Amino acid sequence: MLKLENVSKSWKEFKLSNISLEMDKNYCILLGPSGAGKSVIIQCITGIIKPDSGKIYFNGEDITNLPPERRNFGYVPQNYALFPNMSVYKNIAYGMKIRGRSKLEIDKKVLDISEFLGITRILNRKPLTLSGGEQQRTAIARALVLDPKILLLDEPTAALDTSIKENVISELKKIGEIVPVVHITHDFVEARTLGNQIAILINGELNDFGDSEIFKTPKNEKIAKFLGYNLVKIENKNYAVAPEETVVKRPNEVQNPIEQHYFGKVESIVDFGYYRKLNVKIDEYSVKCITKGTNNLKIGEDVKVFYKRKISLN
Amino acid sequence: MLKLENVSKSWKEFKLSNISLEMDKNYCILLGPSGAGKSVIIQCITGIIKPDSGKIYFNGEDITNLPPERRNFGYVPQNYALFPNMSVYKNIAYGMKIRGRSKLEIDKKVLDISEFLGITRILNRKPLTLSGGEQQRTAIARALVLDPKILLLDEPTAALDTSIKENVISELKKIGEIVPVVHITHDFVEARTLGNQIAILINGELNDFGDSEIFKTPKNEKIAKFLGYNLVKIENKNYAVAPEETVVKRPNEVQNPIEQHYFGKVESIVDFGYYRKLNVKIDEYSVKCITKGTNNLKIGEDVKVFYKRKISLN
Amino acid sequence: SFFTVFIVLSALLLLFLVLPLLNMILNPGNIQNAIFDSEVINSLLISLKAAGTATVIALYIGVPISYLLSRYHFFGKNVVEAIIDIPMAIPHAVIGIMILAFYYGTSIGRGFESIGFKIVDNFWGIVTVMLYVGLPYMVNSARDGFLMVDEELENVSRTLGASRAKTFFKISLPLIKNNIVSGSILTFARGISEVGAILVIAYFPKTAPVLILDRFNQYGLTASKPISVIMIILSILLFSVFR
Amino acid sequence: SFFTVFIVLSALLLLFLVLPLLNMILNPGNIQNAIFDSEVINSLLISLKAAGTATVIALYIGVPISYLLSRYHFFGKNVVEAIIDIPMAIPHAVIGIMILAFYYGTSIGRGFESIGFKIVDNFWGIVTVMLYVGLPYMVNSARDGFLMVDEELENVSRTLGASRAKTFFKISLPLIKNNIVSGSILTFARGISEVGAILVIAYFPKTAPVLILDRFNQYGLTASKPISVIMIILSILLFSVFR
Repeated sequence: MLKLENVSKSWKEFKLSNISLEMDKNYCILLGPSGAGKSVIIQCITGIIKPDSGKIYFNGEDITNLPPERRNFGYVPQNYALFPNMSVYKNIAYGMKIRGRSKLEIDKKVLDISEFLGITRILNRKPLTLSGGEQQRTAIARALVLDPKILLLDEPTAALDTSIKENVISELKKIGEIVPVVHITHDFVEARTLGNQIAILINGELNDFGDSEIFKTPKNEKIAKFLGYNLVKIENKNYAVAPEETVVKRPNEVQNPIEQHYFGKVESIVDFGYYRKLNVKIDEYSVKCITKGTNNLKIGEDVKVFYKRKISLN
Repeated sequence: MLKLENVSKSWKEFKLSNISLEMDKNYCILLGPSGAGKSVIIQCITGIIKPDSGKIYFNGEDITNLPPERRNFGYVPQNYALFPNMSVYKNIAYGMKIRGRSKLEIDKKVLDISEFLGITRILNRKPLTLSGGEQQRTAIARALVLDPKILLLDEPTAALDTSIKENVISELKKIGEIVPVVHITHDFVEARTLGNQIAILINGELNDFGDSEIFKTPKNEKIAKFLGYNLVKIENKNYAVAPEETVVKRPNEVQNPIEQHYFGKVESIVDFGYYRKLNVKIDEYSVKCITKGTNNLKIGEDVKVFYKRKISLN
Repeated sequence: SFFTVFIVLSALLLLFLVLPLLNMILNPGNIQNAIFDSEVINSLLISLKAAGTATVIALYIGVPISYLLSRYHFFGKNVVEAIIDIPMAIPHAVIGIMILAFYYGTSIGRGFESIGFKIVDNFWGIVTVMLYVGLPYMVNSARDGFLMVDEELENVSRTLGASRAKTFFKISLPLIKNNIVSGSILTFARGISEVGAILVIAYFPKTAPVLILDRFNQYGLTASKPISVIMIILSILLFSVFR
Repeated sequence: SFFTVFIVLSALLLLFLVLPLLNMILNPGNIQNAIFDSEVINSLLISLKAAGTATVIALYIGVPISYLLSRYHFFGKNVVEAIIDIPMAIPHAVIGIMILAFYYGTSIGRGFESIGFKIVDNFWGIVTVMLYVGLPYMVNSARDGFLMVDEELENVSRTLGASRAKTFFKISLPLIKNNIVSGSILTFARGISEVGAILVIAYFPKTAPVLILDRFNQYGLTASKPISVIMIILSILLFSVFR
């Protein structure tokens, strides 16, 4: 559906190098740390900024030089960018008014989309009086009311309270069923939960592209590091070990002494309730391990660490 | 050591009502949602703002009207408030210069504390060139160099990247061993990991005060809600159930049909990797459940939910 | 203490600024006479008309450049910004000399003269001066406004189907309404306040400030007070709207 | 298109503002004569000395009130702020009349006169006018500065053992150094630029702008050009430092 071909762009402090990417008609996640250039990609797709080189195709048509107003891509920026002088209703109706649709048609469509997103009762309010979640729904409604060919979401949960984040993720899943979505984020949870296709972008370069399997098997060291894996060296070979795929035990608790294990010392513990994160010093490396919340190891204790799974990084 | 007696204060949009609290010489956490008035308490302790009524005692002495410059309490605000026109060294030395200490003494103490906090190599830099973590260490060093009677930390990790948050928590644990700390936060992880004494503050009122057991047994509905418990009604009695103390199974997987269980339908799933958060609709309630990351339930599936532990909330 | 010294100095400053104004308003002299003096009325009308004309022109040529300055970075931008500040940097009397010298000393100036655009002792000379000294206020107000308008609003408007021009008129301009109003008031106020440059270019037709100086020189303080009080009231009204 | 229209209007504005200045600098007339003309030199010295004196006074009485305004909320604060803006709101010629009427018409004014503080046709009259018109610039610059200084810096300084006064002088004031400098330049520039009020209060000793008008009236445009060019250069130098 949407295809980027060797897109490069320098923009302010960001730099995209030679991005090629073909997205299907589903929920696509662009995942990367902040500063990776994710917003630049989305702005290139909207047409607000033009790539320095490369082409963008939509359904086979070259749209690289098409101005944004002629693409009909829905765009929801990180801060939502609601028009502050217009009511929620007028925000949503804006695009249809520009297109000269009839009052009747506008009214019907605005009400439909508001009902779908549960914002009917705030239609007369001004954006500044809304909560973060309401602002976001309004911005999404404003885009969706035009039946966009695609919906572009820039870090949709970054400006929201953590308490409503999980609801929003579930909402976005529903929206993904009615329109193709490109969603950029630095949040693994969003990527895991929502992404049918996931692209990993680090330092303006595309590092991996695939389905949620890419979380399970990082292709190289850079990705493994970004995804939070431990990088360990065993018999001169490099492996990635997920913190949750380790087992930490007191030496006397070990049942099966045949399994390969490593001696270490607990350096620090952070208690997340349901689970705990330990840093265990093994030789001179610090290995992150996740244990159950009921584990009662203390800082300074000697432990044995097992790796349930190691991913070889040639 | 530090004692607040019926402290009340209205300050900007915040309001403290009648706070009484006695902190020992250890690591105290004031936990509460944003807007609960936590900062107002800490500012009252520093002496920057005066309570409208009530008294503050330190080691038995009434310090309610003592100006901040005569308390010698270390204060590290949320944004660190480093003096932007001074180098790191001068920031740390500021308090000693004000006290008219000798150049030699200042030099020695600044170097000692910088070594302890690992910031020796940035002493000549200006605050604006520092990373968040370095700024925080500088602010802590600036307070600690005066051997304060107590160290007051206002949301010390709020302005930091999540990636270094866990390290900072471990550092703070070390600092807590050399000076009594009062640390305000909205973060349960910090509270669980660091707090010897924990006070829960909601809407300017003190709701509970104790050790980390208060996470396990919320005293009332308000606290249970704040701590993320499910509030459920069973046979007309109210209970709090922790999301991690639930078990969600497919009906056919249930082994022991004698256990009390509830039928529900999975409404939404958020995938955190190591674990997943499910919302399960039971009757008209939505119950948050935490399951292992390997669980493969889908949205819309019918399930049975067990509560491993229920806390009765009269 | 520290505080007391600060409060005393502050009080001193406030008295210094407010007492002359209070004294003037409480002892305005013979205002009635002034109101029925056709020369006074005429001078006020000329001041208002010239300042109003200058403000409208400033609006049309000032807003476009302030939008460009707030949205684009280009080579020589700081030179452009410096040029806009010229009228604020240069003493008023000198501005009059500058404009007059340009009018008489260059072929462009003579070109204007030959097509009948006169500035010396002419209403349009007053407008020219007022526009010259007022433009920076208009441009700076509008630019401050545009800078506060989040560019993402314009971006979103374009993705919603509005062209660049439509976006400007439907989104950007309405959002800086307040800045346009305050820029206009400042330009207008700067205009009716000007006297140094007007004395050089157009002693006639007399604007209100010129008439005040004229009366003061010919008949003394008492004669100039009533017109002054009228100007004070007018200025204060303008500034209240501004705030 | 949309863009072209904007660029054309912007170019028009820039030419309108810059051409008179360029013409003046390229055709300055006989500057050499002006430099050896003792009346010119004297008038420049008087302008500089008076504006400098006014700036120093403005510094001492303007900074304290700007600190109070930036840190405290109190009843009547908006009245205080309005008073500070008086000199910006009121036409310059009227300010001269106001100050003169106060000096001659009130017991406070006569009190000053009786202790020998003269303003009419006196150096101190010029200073008084320049202080009056310049104060708002000093206060507003310093207040903007103090508002940008995070109050937590002052709070932390106090927890580190510095009293309120020490904190002001060691933390707050050094941090707004740039605002103090630009406030001073603006006050100074406003002072040397003033002419309307000075014409009323102190025609003598002649400041540079008064001399420019004087020469223009007596000998015409050519005679006033060289002094004007000197003033232009001075003003541009000042504003370059400001930026």
